[in-house]
Amino acid sequence: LTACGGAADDAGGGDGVTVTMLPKNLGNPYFETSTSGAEEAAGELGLALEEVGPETSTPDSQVPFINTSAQQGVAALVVSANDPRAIGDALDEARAAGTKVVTFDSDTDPEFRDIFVNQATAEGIASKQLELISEQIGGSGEIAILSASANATNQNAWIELMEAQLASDYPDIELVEIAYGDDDDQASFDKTAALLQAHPDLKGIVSPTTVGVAAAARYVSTSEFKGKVAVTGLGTPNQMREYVEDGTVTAFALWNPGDLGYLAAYAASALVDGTITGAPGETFEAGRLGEFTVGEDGVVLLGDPFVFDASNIGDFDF
Amino acid sequence: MTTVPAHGSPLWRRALLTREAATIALLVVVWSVATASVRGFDGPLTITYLILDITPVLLVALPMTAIVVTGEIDLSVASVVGLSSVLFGLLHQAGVPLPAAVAGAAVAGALCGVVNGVLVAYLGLPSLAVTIGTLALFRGLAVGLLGTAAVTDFPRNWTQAARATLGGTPFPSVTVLLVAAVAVFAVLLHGTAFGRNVFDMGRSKEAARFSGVATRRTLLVLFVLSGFVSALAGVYYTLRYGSARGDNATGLELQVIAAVLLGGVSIFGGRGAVHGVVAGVLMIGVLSSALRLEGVTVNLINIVIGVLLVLSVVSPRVVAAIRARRPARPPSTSLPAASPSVQ
Amino acid sequence: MTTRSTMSTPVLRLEGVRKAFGPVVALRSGTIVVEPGSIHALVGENGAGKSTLVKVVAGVHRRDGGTFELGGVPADFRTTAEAKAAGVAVIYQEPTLFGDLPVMENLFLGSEPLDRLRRIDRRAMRAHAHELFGRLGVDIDPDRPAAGLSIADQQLVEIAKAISLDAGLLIMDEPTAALSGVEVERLFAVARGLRDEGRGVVFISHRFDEVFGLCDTITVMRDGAHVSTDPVAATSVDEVVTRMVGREVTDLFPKVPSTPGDVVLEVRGLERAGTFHGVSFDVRAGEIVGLAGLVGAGRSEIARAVFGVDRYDAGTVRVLGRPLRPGDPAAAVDAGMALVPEDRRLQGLVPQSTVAQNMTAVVRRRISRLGLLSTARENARAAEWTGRLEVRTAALDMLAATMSGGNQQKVVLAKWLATGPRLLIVDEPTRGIDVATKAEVHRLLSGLAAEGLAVLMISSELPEVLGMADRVLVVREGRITAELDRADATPERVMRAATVGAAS
Amino acid sequence: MRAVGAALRSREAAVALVLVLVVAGTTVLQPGFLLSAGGWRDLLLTPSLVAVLAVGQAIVVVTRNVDLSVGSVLGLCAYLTGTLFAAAPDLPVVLVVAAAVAAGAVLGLVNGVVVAFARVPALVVTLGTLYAYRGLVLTWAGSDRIDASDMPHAFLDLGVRQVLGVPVLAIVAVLVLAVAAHYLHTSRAGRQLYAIGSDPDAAVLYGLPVRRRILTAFVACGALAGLAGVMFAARYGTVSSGAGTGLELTVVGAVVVGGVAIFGGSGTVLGAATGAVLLVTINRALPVVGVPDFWQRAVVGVLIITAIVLDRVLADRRARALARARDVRNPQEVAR
Ligand SMILES: Nc1ncnc2c1ncn2[C@@H]1O[C@H](COP(=O)(O)OP(=O)(O)OP(=O)(O)O)[C@@H](O)[C@H]1O
Ligand SMILES: Nc1ncnc2c1ncn2[C@@H]1O[C@H](COP(=O)(O)OP(=O)(O)OP(=O)(O)O)[C@@H](O)[C@H]1O
Ligand SMILES: [Mg+2]
Ligand SMILES: [Mg+2]
Repeated sequence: LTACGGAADDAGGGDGVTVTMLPKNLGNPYFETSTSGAEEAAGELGLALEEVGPETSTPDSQVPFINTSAQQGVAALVVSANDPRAIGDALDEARAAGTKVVTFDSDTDPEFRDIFVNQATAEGIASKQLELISEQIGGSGEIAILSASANATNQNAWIELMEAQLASDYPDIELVEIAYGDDDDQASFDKTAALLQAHPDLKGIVSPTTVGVAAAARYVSTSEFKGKVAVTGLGTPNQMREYVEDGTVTAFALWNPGDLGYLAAYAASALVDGTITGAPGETFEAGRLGEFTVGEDGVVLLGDPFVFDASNIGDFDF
Repeated sequence: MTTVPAHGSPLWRRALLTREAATIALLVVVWSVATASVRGFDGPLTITYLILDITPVLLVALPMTAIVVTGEIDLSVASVVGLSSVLFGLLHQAGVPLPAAVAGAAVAGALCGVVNGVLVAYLGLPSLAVTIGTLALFRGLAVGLLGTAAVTDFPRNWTQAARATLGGTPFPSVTVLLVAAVAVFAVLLHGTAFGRNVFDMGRSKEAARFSGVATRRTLLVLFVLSGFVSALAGVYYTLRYGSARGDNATGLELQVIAAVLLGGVSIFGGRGAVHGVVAGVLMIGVLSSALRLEGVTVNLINIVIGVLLVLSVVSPRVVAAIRARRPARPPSTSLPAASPSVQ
Repeated sequence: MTTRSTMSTPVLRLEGVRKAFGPVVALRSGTIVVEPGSIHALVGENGAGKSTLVKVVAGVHRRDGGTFELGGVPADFRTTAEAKAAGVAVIYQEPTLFGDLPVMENLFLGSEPLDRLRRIDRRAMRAHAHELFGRLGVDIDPDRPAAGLSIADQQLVEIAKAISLDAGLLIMDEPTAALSGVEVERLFAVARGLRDEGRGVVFISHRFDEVFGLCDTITVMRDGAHVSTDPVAATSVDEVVTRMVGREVTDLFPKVPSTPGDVVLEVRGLERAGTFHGVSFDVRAGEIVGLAGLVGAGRSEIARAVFGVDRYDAGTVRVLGRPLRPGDPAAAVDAGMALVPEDRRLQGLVPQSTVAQNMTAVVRRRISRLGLLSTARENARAAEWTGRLEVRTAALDMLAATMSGGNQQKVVLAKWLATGPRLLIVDEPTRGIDVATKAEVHRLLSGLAAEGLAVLMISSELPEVLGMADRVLVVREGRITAELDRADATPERVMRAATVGAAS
Repeated sequence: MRAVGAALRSREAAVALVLVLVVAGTTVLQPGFLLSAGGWRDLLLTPSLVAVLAVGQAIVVVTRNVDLSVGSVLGLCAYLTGTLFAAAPDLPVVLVVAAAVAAGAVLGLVNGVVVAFARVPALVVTLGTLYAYRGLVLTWAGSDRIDASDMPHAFLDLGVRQVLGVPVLAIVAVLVLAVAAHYLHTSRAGRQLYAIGSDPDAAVLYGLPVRRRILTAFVACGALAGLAGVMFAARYGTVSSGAGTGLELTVVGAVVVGGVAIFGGSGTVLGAATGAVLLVTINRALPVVGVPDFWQRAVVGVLIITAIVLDRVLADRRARALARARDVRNPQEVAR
């Protein structure tokens, strides 16, 4: 156990600083990677980092952990929000208790946090995925989206943007259904089956979530649709390697979630030691990633999404 | 004329040697240990969060206690919480003033109770099977009605009221509601003819019916109460977490039942007390809070609750078995008292 | 040929066996010696401990003390399976059939015939079942579920089940209670056959004609203890009855004459499929009407329907001229009706509630103040009635389960008398009650009637009905087959009306 | 003749008929639901897992008990399967399957021992172990998960391979069903399970080995949940600590829909399995016929309630028929 209470008071200090990492849920490889990135940063910064989280990715199950952080008076909370508003009050209370709040991966309304570490702009993510699927299905045909839970903030934002861009830029591609696999392997897998069944002319599935895209790829790779229905989206190389190698998946996108966690931890540390306050224009160093500038609304941008395909997937291990 | 004393044993024995007293004692021990050894547990926020956390569980546990005392069970409560949460959100979204939305949700909850009650009491179907069915049905309606959306734009003053503390104390304002609800149920169950009938039904439904107890109506009332209170818990849940969602409070029923059984209510019906259940709910709340502060994740908390639950029902059996064993088994060849008169 | 010495080893020998259930001593000193090749009657009043003795032998209960030998070997069964394996077959007083299983599986459960692949051979099982039923001369479809069998058929299946075990000792606890004359004769033929094969048979019955017609030895029990054992030939019915009761029978029924008043209960054309048909009768104020019949004739069913705990298909019930809502016991209570049901433990009392709570169960609302009910008020009301009926219990907050049967019955009576009823239905009011209490209960009923209460009394004890009732209604298979005035009600007439073809 | 008539009137047949109607109706709207290679395969494959669980559950429910811990047992055994493969990739598949099934049996044994010997209601015990077993998986797995790459191809192949057009996992489910049905119908012990559920007190009076039988039922249920865990790993290729969460209610629902009385004594494993297939298939059919998948649970709920109400109505009808039959059997020369 880390030493004594009052961590909030000596917020500027070195070794006593505790940071709590609260992903959407535990047991999710994406967040596992982001947490290990944060741990790397914590090691460099001398922070004590503790990961807690619920089993299921719902806002109500995140609240008790935010409360606990407030009780403990941790220096900073790094959270991926399951709902943009629902956890707001709890975050407010934590901030009232002196805790700095960094959101990463999935944001809350800006008023509830100090900094949002954004993996990529939503526009960038949406257009990258559409680019990939359009290429893979030859520019026309039916596609479906397999999302996480129906309430996932970032997924919904991306889907909205994708729908808009489809209407304006891809007139020959028709989005026939949006299904929700709840970031659960079994549900996503079964939903993929249902999608393919319900839409015999389906040509592609876009799944903007790592659990979903892996499940969809696994289903397709073992079915008669392999090679006929394209699967792409946001995935981690380790989960997707097999399907890229067997030809089910040509290419998919993602940022490096490890880097995301790493940057979030640096941002938290910068907030705690007062280097930044979350005001636009402030800058801070983030170790091996270099210098970052706080943008509008306290957003810090990691970079552009990265496309993985057979040529480069061998270079990554996360 | 024989005069029969009212009580067979002194008051202290009757008060201290109960199942409820054991739960309360255990709660005191757990609380003390947590205060002494868990970092941050003695802080001012602990009480606040503890009460906020247990509110929905305790609210739902009260009517559940009465239902379990009759020997039945209501597994659909968490789905009613979810459904009423969704309806509350939808009504708010449709521009209905919030007090009216609360009323709407409450009525819907009561209707859910009517469905359960009619099926169980008037059609005589097993409550376990019925409420597994309505668990799925009500949850399905909740998830179906709100679809992909979540209603989160509740006025800040309402969401904050659900969390605000009573001026200067660590007690959140909802404490008042809780105390009132506990008092109402304690009196209803332990201090009215209705409550006595509820206990009689749990001990012997047939004898209760033969005594002119309206067993069906009583059961219906209890299920409606359960639905109504669950709906209130749903409204509270929505405001506390600031979001109306179809999946709100999923799995709450198991926590509630665990708490009720921990509190000494017999799953066979016929015995239990409100104060025991309050202690049972607090026990789970304190354990979760302390373990979370220790950085123990949900996992271990689940194990602890599960094991505690099994122990709480097994231990009385073991004690009884040991007690029954104490007067040594009779020798198999003792002498007869009277000599037979075979002629 | 077996040798003389093994022949004389008793099949069963119990001496001074004791069994208590908490405070209730059901069996004080049970003694019985059953010789091979004999049919041994075990008689005694209700609650004398006969069934308890049987259950000790059967391995249901473990005795607290005393000697228990089977075939000369000390025995101590912990389960009924052990007893069965040792050659004890029992027909229990209460049928123990598995309603969901077909009749034939009930017959052979655990010893079903198997085919070469060790699968249950249903064909062989069906054939065995037919054969067994043939021996008993009954016609029950072996494939039908046991649920829904009439009481008589259930009893016949129990008998077939016991016979199929091929046991050295067969115990029958009131097997004939629900059977018709023909069926009884068949059963007796089977029992005699078993005796002639050298097996021991124990026969429990309240019908002396059967006991004296079938058995060769008779053991009398009273209050859980052995009273006497004699060859049947060396004793008489009167002698046995005197020993059973322990005193002269006549003072048991202190009937106070009274003049009947207005009609309180009026039942017309009550009908329920499979249970009772066209039941019509009146009960007047100040009158005790006896409802006689065999066990299973449907008397309790009629009472339950009248009171509203059961529904009925057709007919009307009026109390004091006003029609009573069917299926609503609360309405019956409000109309001034009270029912002391036949099964104290299951229906009359809530054994896990306290004495005081039980005594005030029906008047709870009445004794509440502002909707609140305190233990003190309950105790006050209960104390009043424990005093009046001389209920003996250690304290008012003792559980009713801890009381003796007689005192439990008084609690049930008190709970109903506390409502100030106009009509009291008592179903087997003295079942399992000792003689002294029994007389008390009779005095009480008689006194209440004299004060103008209308009483409908169901009893399977003929002397009780004849001794107490102003008028006797006889029920056979759900129909009222006779209505007899006190003067006309002889045992013969009642029995003839109660049985078909039994009395010629 | 009698057998045919009974079979046609049976609950199993009714459920099967509804199932056929659902499949037929959906296929009319969307031919691919049945008439494509994938549709055919998924029709058989998807329900296999729940069907195996339902068979186990039915064995327990028949004895008037219930096992709510099956979802957690499944999770634990699925994770065990993956972990064994990850630790020793060369382990023969059979051995791993046996280990997972054995683990499930042990967890079932724990349930059974507490229920049978401490005489604690199964509902409470298995509610407790539902928490406890899930806690074990969570603690053990932490935030790790087993991915397809951790398991050998030969094993994952079982999840998709077909023999003569029938998926291997469906064959496993059918075998399990056949063995269980045979045991319950033709063995002495199997009939005693029904007797115990029909009337536990009479079973004791009768001298049946009640405890041993209840123990057997729980062990069987646990073992089948373990097997379902293996099937889960093979089919989904990914196992996280949450595998099988919430499945218990679906399974109990399937058993009830399949005509197994929740208070024991009657029903068949065939019915339970058919009920499982029906529930899962309806779940799959709804989105195909255009009902948003959010409404699936509501439909399942309605189905469960319909099933128990129907059971009650039929039982009442039967009881009334029997009562009338008694009147006919004892024709009475009406009272004079
Ligand atoms: N399980 C039990 N618990 C408590 N008391 C019991 C129990 N079984 C029997 N008794 C009591 O023991 C006494 C003897 O009962 P038993 O059934 O042996 O009488 P019986 O002679 O068979 O009467 P009957 O002729 O009515 O069948 C009764 O007072 C009864 O209430
Ligand atoms: N086929 C049957 N299936 C189930 N229960 C039956 C059946 N036939 C009769 N019974 C039950 O058997 C009992 C016998 O009926 P009832 O008790 O009314 O007879 P009774 O004349 O009062 O006999 P007793 O002296 O035993 O009270 C009733 O409880 C009735 O419900
Ligand atoms: Mg008896
Ligand atoms: Mg009767």
